Amino acid sequence: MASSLLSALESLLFISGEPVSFGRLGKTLAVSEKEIHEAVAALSAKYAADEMAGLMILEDSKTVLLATKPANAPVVESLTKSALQENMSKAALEVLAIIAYRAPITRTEIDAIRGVNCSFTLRNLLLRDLITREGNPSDSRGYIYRPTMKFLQVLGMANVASLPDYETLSQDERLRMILQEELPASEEELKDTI
Amino acid sequence: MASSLLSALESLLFISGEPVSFGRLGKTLAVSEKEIHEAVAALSAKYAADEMAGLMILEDSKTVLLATKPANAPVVESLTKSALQENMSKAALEVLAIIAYRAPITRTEIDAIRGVNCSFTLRNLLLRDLITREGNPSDSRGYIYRPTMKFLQVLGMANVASLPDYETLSQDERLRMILQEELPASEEELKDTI
Amino acid sequence: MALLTTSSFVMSYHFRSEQFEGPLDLLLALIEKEKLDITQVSLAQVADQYLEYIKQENGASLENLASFLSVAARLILIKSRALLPILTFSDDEEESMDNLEQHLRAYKLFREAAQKLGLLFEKSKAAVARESFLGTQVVFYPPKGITKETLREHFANVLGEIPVFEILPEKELVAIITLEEKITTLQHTLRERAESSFAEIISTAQDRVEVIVSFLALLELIKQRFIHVEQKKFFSNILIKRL
Repeated sequence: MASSLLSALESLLFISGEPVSFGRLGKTLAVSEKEIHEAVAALSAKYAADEMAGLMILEDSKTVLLATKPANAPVVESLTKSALQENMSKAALEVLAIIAYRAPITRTEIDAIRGVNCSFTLRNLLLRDLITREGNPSDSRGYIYRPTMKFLQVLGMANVASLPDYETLSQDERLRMILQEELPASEEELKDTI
Repeated sequence: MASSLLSALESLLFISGEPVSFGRLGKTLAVSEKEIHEAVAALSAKYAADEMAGLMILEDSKTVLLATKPANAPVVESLTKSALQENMSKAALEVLAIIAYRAPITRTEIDAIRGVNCSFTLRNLLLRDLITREGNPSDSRGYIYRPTMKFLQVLGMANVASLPDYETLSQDERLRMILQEELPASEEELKDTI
Repeated sequence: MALLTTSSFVMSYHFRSEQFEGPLDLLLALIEKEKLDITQVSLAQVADQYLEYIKQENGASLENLASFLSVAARLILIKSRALLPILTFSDDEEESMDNLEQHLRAYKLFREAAQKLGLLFEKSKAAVARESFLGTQVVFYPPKGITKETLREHFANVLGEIPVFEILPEKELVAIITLEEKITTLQHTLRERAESSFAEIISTAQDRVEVIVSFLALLELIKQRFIHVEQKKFFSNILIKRL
């Protein structure tokens, strides 16, 4: 890989400050998305291997973000006088765990797993920028939810795959069955049980 | 020199958008100014020697600033242009409309009205000079947002009250409901400032 | 044989005062308290405690009442199957019983993941990003072709998207009322079919939830058309005979 590509990538991530999509990086640097993925992986490995480096790369399936290494959080927070701390309720943690491990996921599916309506908790997490929603291509009235970079930032984690038991939980087959079921809270089913 | 000092220094310079004094860096990192000067020199030499690096250090006698390498200026400029001058997203237009109809308004209120965190969108609108922010007299950590005069002029208006259906829309019952939900006290205060 | 024992089990104060995140959270807590695995047998075993909890919490204080009742109905099925092996169940009912068990196992995975996530939030250090495009010159760049009317449309859209929170409890209330209405209708026809008096249960019930839960229990069995219930007096054993 050309060292000039890595250098340019680092400059772009530095200036952007917010998550940038692989697509936009590829376009700006006039290389394929595959090459961008490789360059991001190389830069990420370079930071990880270098103890003198103070930076790390966070990524999700579509975007990349440059941030400070978690080990330096105390000095960073003392300079900016602000801390990324989150107090999480039991409900918020459950919904967040479901979204983090199973994204992209619809509200109906989240409600189904927890067996209760989760709209209040979802709104709360959206306002705190820990999750994001986008239109659901297969249901115009619904949204699909994903964890945000802010979620990774608060945890100081490079990606969701670093979450404990990620492989197991993100793949678990039982969930597919649950999600195919009706919602336990739905009116339909209530009527059926009479 | 301890690699942890260089790492922490890089983190601090990374998050500071403006030049930081050697004195402040030394204080934050709990080392002498002499050590900070040495660490800055070492970091600067590291960037210069590494062709894969996209960053460089700019310094004068008192302050230090992290910046992108001049060789990458064309791509940096191209990314900045594409991010700030592309067509505005639906989200950006909605935030702009909320600020126009409800100015002066806090970020918490904007977030509550849209039901999602709007920080990136606000940043983009600020950089496009469509909105301004100023310190919030009733909350030192927050800002209040208004449309810029330039933007109002583009719309052919002297003030926001000339927006279509301004009286009805800006006082819509649903806004009162959602804002009371999240911020019981702040609306009154805001009205006072109008 | 008592399907619903209202007096034989008194839950500790601690348990009652705990806030549950929903029916599955409650059910898991009950199973874990008894140190049981998630099986049909353990579900049958904790069914009474589950119903008791709903009654003690007096229904109205429970969020998601409909969800609690829906799980209650499944538990009643499971319990009646455990008590009355002679009963046969439709494929749908068998499936709904198995599903509850599967569902509980899946929910447990995430409840545990949430606990681990909570610990991570407590002990982890953050990765801090820069503000976007720091140091970039502000350049006036209004959206092409924007008018006052564009802003009005977008603002109206935003207003239309504001969730009306009252809808949620209302919807649930409708579900409960529908449930009650159906029960009343059924009660009327069943009175002619079965010999027991349901009016008595209603007259002594402490609250609406108790009526609903009690009836769900009886109706599930009657729905089979294999049984017939008799009850001498409220809170006494419910006598069940095969028709």
